[in-house]
Amino acid sequence: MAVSAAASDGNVETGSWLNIDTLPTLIFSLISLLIVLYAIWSVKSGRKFTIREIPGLKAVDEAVGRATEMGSSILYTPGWGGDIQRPTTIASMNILSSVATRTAEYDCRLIYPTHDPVIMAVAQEVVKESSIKAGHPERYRADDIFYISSSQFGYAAAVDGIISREKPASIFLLGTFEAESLILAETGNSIGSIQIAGTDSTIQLAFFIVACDYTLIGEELFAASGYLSGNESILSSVKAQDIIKILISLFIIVAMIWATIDPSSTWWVF
Amino acid sequence: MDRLRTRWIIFSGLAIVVIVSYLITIKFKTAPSPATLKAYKYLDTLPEKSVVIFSFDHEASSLPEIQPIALAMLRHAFKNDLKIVGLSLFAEGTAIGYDLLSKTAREYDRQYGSDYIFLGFKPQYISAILGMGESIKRVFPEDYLGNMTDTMPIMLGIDSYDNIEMVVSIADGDRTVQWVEYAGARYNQKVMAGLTAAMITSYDPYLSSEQLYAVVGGLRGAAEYENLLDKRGGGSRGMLAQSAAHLYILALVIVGNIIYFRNRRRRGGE
Amino acid sequence: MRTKIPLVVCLAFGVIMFAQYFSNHTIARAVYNNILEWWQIIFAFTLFVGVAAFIKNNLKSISLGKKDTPYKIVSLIGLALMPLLAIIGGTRIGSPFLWSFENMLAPMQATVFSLLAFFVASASFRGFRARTVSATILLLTALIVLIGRIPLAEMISESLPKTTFWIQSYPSMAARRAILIGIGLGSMTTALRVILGIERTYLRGE
Amino acid sequence: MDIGILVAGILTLAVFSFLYKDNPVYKAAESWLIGLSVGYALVIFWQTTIIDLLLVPLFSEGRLILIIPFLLGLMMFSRFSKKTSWLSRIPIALMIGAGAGVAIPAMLYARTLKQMSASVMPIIENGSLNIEAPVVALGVISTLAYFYFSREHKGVMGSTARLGTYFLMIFFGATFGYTVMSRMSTFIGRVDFLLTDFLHLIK
Repeated sequence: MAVSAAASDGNVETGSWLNIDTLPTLIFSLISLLIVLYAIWSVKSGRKFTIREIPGLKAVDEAVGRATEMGSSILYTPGWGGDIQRPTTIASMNILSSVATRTAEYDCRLIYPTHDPVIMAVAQEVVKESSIKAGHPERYRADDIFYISSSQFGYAAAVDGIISREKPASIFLLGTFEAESLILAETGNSIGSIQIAGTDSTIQLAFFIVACDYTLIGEELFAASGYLSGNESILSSVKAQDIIKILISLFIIVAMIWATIDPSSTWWVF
Repeated sequence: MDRLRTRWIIFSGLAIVVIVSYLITIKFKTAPSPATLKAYKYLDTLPEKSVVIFSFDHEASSLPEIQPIALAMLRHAFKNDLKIVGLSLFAEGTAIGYDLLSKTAREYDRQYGSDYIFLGFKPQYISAILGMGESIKRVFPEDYLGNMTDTMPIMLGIDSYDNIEMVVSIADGDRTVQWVEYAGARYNQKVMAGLTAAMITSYDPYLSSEQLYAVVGGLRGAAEYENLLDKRGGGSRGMLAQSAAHLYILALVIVGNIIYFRNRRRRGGE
Repeated sequence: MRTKIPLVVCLAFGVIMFAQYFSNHTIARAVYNNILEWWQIIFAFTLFVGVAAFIKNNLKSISLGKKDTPYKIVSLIGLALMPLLAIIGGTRIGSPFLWSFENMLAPMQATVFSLLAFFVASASFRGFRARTVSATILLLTALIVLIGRIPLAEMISESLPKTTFWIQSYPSMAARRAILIGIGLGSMTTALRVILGIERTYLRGE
Repeated sequence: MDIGILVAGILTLAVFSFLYKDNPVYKAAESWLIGLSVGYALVIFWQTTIIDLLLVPLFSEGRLILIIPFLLGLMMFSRFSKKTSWLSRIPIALMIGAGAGVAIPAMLYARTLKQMSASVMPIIENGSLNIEAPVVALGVISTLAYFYFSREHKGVMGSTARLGTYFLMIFFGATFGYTVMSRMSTFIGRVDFLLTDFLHLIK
């Protein structure tokens, strides 16, 4: 279409600057852009922005409390799949920071095995900072945050072994999980730990939901991390997405009624 | 110890169930799913000499599941004298793709260079998919065997997606999504997929919105395709073992839950 | 300067690549094609850096004499073997390079993956419990699919596979679609924040 | 027996030994696998990108503009020194920026606009009720409601979101079923190799 428009101008070779076919996408992009900018501005200007209660998050206190009561420990692992750049790993770090603050307050042992040396280093920093924030820097144990193996099943077997031996009262599986999710969640389940899991992979989510007590599903993991860390950048994203979701829902409802009344119309097709 | 023993019993059970049922030969009639039927009909009615891209977008790990699907579809294409341009967007799919392609070509006596070609692998898939919309020869100046692409007879009339009827993406992950989102959305290229079963539900929305033309999914999909083609292959051979394995899992879930609920009631009664 | 240059580069290439989507002009296409090539070339270098880091880490743990030293050596030999074979015998059909791929790499890769069948089995016995309403719905749907997609289902009843397809094509598809929309919006907002330089996580981690 | 099949068979069994327990044989096989796969990727990337897209066009065709991505690529190696590592941010910024720029319209079109349109179906078609239309619309909207974070899930919002979780569970259930199917197929494929090619029990 755009090419024929250009042809009538007499310059077939150069093509047109604007491709008419992409117009709906352009308009939608610009609207979304404005909404994101508005959300960033609104979060930056300090407007209070609340996030709904997330059951998995509420359970964090319960999980730490139970482990302390039983004189047991907590195991926290970010999964095998991700490196430090992955958004899920970053989200997991934000949640770790808040869990570590609680464990330091209650003097509960926190075990953190990982498959990646860089993640280990960052996690050590995070937990150390949290212990200081909780007013108990002496409760930070660097040795409990350690690197196991970069091999998938090697990592799974080792964490599996730790779970069977230490019998942690609570297990946090938050991050990028692949096939190992199944092995870890099953073992945790069989020793009766409270398990809080969260990831963005739909296949692993299915396994987590049946084997864990609480599961943060995809976007919930990111929202939870934004909520706990108060990160403006994440909060503004969550807000912008919420606004667009309402618009999409309205669009579907209106278009569906329209389609029923006037079946020949197709304005909703892009 | 007890935990390990149950695990070994379950493991041995699965091994026995699958091996024994695999040794038995029973021919099943597998009614095709709507998605498989659509894929079959499309390739079946395509005029001779039409060009189809087969993209091997998977890792070596899913070979057992992917191979029967790929073979069935390749056989169909060669049988109907379609021209095939093979390539790969996963490094590990490269050797596998070439191997499957040349093997089936031999079965139907098709010539390399005039009936089919294998272009090899390109990293940075998004850029490669987009680039082929402008010029395939520019993205692949040489084919897998080191020939200059523009000297090959099959490539004479092929310049971009304009000359390609269908892209068949054989995938175990989200590479097909990129075909849909970049080649499909941008260049109106028709795309269909041969997928591992685990990926089937992830692609349902694309199938429903017709962004993805059709899907042949899992070993079962391969068996259905082989049935339509009337040529027995890995899919049909595996169907009895597949059924036995499903029933075994089913039994495990049911028994596991019965034990769980009985224990819970007993505990509740105390 | 150390943050400014990357931020400017990110902004510039982000805006160009965003804008070109909406254009058919020859100049826009040419710019776009060149950037696509650059992107591929730089990407290949990132892989080389990854390999270099892999070698460095392995050598480091070998020199420290850790428990897993023999395994690290095995890895490094494997790593060196492939390029060596490629240099000696090329990578064409029948070369030792492809032989190694077909008879070592591919079968091992596939076998590692097939271990999962066993873990699925043991988890179905011990982990998959109908503890909540949600978990029950999930398990029931899974069981319907497991039965509905084997040839036995058609023998029991025609409607069994049909039910499976219906569940898959409507309610399940609808939820997946909403997830997809969510991911699409999430990626879009993240991409925007990256281009605008608000999200700078990628500048950390050195 | 073909030596290749022998090697493949032994390595297959070595990997399966993990099912008994984590052991040195498995560990050695896995380390071997990791090494080989990195080496394989290295060779393929070298051939398909550095030779085909960079060295050949640059030196035999004289496309001098390719010096820019070449230098940017080399900058990646600055990561190994603390002093210069900031240089590697430039090529990374280029890739991330270009990727983000391409992604925005592509994501919005394929994942949002297209999916929105496809969710619209007439409730009554040719005089008969089209039950799938409200099921799909309700499924999409209620699941979106579950992922709506700005408000507490109470009242109408709460029940819609609850309905959304049920749709989600159906999706996860179907995925679960298909994933189990997939894992079994992979194992069957290996059994096929062991019984047919390795042990010749099946002809």
